[in-house]
Amino acid sequence: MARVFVDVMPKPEILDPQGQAVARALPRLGFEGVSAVRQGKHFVLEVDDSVDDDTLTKIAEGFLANPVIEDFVVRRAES
Amino acid sequence: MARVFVDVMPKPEILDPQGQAVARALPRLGFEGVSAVRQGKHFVLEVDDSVDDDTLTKIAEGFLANPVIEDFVVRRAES
Amino acid sequence: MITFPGSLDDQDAARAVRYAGAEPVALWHDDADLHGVAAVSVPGGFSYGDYLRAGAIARFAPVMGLVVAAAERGLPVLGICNGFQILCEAGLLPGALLRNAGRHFVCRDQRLRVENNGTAWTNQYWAGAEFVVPVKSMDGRYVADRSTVDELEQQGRVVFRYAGGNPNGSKNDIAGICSPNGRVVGLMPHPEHAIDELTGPSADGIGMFGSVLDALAPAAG
Amino acid sequence: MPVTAVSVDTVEHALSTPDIAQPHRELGLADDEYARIREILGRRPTEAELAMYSVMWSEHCSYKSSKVHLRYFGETTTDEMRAAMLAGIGENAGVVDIGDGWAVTFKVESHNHPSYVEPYQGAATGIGGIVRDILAMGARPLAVMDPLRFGAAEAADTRRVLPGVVAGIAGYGNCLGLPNIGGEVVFDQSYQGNPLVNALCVGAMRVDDLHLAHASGTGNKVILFGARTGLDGIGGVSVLASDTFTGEEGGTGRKKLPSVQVGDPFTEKVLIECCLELFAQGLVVGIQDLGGAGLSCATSELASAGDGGMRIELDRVPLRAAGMTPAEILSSESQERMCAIVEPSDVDAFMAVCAKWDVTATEIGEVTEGDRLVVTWHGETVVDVPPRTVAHEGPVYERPVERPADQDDVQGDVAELARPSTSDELRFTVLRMAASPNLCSRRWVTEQYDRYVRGGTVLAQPSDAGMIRVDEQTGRGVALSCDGNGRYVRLDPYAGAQLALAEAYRNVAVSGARPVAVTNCLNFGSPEDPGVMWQFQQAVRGLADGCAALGIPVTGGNVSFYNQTGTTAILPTPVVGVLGVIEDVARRIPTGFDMTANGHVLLLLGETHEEFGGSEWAHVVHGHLGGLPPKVDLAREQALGTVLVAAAADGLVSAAHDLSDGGLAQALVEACLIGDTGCRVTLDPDADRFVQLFSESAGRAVVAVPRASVPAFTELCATHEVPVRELGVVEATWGTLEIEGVATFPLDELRAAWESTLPALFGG
Ligand SMILES: Nc1ncnc2c1ncn2[C@@H]1O[C@H](COP(=O)(O)OP(=O)(O)O)[C@@H](O)[C@H]1O
Ligand SMILES: [Mg+2]
Repeated sequence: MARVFVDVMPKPEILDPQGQAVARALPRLGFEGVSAVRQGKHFVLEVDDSVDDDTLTKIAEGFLANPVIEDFVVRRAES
Repeated sequence: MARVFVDVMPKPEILDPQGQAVARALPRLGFEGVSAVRQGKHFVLEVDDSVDDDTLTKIAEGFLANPVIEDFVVRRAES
Repeated sequence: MITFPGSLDDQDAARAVRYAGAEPVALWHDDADLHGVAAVSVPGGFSYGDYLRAGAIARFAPVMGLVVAAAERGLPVLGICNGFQILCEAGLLPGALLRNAGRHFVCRDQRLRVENNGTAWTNQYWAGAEFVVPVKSMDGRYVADRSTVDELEQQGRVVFRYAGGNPNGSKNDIAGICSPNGRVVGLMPHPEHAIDELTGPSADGIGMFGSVLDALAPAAG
Repeated sequence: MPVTAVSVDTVEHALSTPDIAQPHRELGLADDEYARIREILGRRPTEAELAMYSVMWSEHCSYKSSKVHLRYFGETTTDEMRAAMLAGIGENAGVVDIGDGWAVTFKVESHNHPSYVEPYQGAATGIGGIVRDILAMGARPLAVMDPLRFGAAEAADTRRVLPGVVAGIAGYGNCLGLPNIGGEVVFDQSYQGNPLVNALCVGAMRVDDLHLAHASGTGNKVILFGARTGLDGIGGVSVLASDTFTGEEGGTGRKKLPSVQVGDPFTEKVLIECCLELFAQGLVVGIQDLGGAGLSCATSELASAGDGGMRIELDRVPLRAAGMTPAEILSSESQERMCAIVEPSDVDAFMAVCAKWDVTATEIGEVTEGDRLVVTWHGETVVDVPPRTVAHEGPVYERPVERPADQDDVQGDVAELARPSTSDELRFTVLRMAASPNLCSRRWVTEQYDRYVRGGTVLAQPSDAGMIRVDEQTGRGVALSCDGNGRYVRLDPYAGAQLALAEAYRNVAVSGARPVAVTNCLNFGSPEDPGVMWQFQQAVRGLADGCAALGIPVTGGNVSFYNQTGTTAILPTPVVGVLGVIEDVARRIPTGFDMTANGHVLLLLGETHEEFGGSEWAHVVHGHLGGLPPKVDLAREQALGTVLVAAAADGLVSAAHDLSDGGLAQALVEACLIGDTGCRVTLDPDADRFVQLFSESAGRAVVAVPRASVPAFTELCATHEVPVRELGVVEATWGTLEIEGVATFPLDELRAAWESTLPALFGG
């Protein structure tokens, strides 16, 4: 059993209204000094040891992310 | 300038329909061996060095997450 | 007329097909054949809850494999709203649909301009004609990389454009596009909800369903 | 805590340990209530039993403080009123026979506290819950509505709560494919910290397909289907309806859990289709939704409504979380679950349908001889109770009732408020009112709701009433409106409740539908406050007497107490929903004037008096609340309704809009902007202009009538003694609202004022 994290983010050139909304709201709430925010998805997968990095990449790029609009990063939790 | 990651996840006891949907779909796509999936949000913040961890925690728990149903982790990108 | 778990406007699409004078055939997401239908409409809704990404899970449904294959042989396919998102995820149409620029679900009566009346689904309209149909979606912002968008524009594959305001921030006000052969059309607005004045903002949406019947007529006759 | 080895408190164990202390107070049970449970059982309750009684005897489930007053609805309902009622108070939702073989069921419910804690999920699960209520009647849900109340529009917390609530209602309702056809958005500082999120659902079925929740037939199987059971909102019910938000979960060592649930609209959508297919195939003897109090409620209500007992094997329940105790499983409020009673011979077919829809279904027990509800856990009995004592024979309180000391002062407070008198002042006031948070366009909210899905929506926001087609062949349909004005009720609860009824009734009638039935959601403060109890008692009597006067029954509703911040109660807020029937929806009357009404005559129906107590004008301009609310005359409301319905049937009117908050001025502004067509009106030279424009006298409407139809229409009004005054004419050419001698407003100017308020407050 291993734990895997996949972060999926909108590509830099793609408008991210949700991130922008957060960035705009922070000063109103009295938080200064945050110049930019991007919002994406965070997946936590519990996988058998049989599942290799290759498969994980396939899962991420073939399913969890849409490469047309999103980038992704796969990390195994250090145990 | 520093880059900060905030991962917001539904609390373990809280239903996560999105993660469930992904977990249920994977076998159908021919990916075996993933026993559980949870889906949350991944925020990337660009912050001035003036912003300390305290403030980041406040931002995360007061705004990015609703502590009633979500847990969060704040990480600074190692530079 | 395909129904996935979570499809919502399937009955409405079927009604529109009836109004247009054809017989709607219900297809289920895991059907093993297309029951010999002459055209397929992929309806709106929230297939599988749209949980991962709009259309991301539905695209893998067995019936979609058949639709993709049939489309390559020229079967007319219409994707409305969630159906459009599914066709993009399935690669039948380029680009993707993202969260509306306003971040909210938007339901409004929207003016559309017909940019290409040469497709299997728009031949009953005048080029440049404008009509009002409901748009109602959360992820309706059409995006594609520069070259794809240029290609669509140059090849006249932008079928519909939003007129009088862009409800979701779509590139170039794109509301609907088509495949190179004009047989596969996807759009975010809902022509099936503009088939009579009583329940919709106009009756002009019916033209899309009439168009495909015309497009099929020679083949049929 | 350890996943395994949850030591369970069995009945046997309870007998052998009669006097171990139990946390009944933490579970919200009073000492005497706890004593009564021991008396009923002849021993101490097990942990599971205690959890069960505590949720079921909570205010929310047992109506212990309201029961004695709600009886009055029954007492005032005549057989004549009952005639068209197929199911009434006591069932999941009321059911009305609307003709052509159709039965319509509708109900409104509150989800106030969760929506404050987690606006999105709280509101979303509010929609989910009311939809399951309607589904449990055997009906296909057709549409939803959402009467909402928030704190001051400018308040920071309102900026947190409102967008979340609206997005939650949209996210869940849109994903279910149910059109949202109306509701309310009201701002008042008294709802600060205690928003009101009420949700209404309406559904339809063939008259003979009515499914009442009961478990009869010894040997019939109990099947739990839908989502798995998790640790959601454990103890939620008793706690949510009390003045604290965090839950205790039934005496085990588990850390406190959030009493908020997360909804899964996709699972519910599939559950709906699955249930409808099960009904269609006749595979269901009885069915109950799992809402507040989860399995405790479903099993005890099904069993006590049936003719036998019931045995449940709790260890069969599919779980989402490890190590759940019987008490937790029984009180879990996991959403998107239903419980059905099925004949043994139908179980396979039942399971097949569930499999088709990929819905988890599990046989968890059966209907038994005798009259006990027995729950076992791996073979050991953890619950053995008479179900009626859990579901229906909970405590009943005669709470002290006392007219608040300050009631006279409030009613006597008729301060001389400075009024606009010059034309400029009046002009300015019209614009200021149109832009005020309670009167401005709701578009920022309603644009987030799908009103088209299902293809049967004939009228929706911003119309006075929502209207949907029920029968595609005959065109028969229903109209609905929800209304309530807490300020009126504060000034006079009895009259205030009747004014809410009158407005909803009028909203339905102006759409051309004949009002036939009433539902309500009574949002009040703490029942332990005699003043609040008085408001409640007065409101119930006012509403019941009002329904009797109008001859339409209350078919169901919901009570929400403990709506307060600290010890300050909200404005007493009964939300009244009226259902109307229209033989052919093509005959509906639109709210706004449009091009096709150009040249049509504008008539003002009803009488205008100087009535500003609790008015929107006093609130907006002076922040004042005092005096008496407008007078109610239900006979006149009925006459007005009769005229409008008849006129609609005969096609005599091209538009009709009732006068309510903001008076005539606001009604004209709305009618012009909704249809994007102007008009020219002349006020009565012999009466005060300000009073004519802004008074909120009840029983009024403005209608547009084609010149040729004016004689017939005025004739109709005469027959029913409805006062008519010619007001002016629809004027499509100029794009202005002209009030002669006062001002001429370009529609663009009005629209800018009316449309920009909510976007400015809550973002573009
Ligand atoms: N929360 C809401 N959801 C849906 N529709 C709403 C909501 N709030 C207001 N509306 C709609 O906006 C319109 C104006 O609301 P309101 O002024 O309260 O109507 P009325 O005064 O006729 O009761 C109505 O059609 C009402 O149904
Ligand atoms: Mg009204």
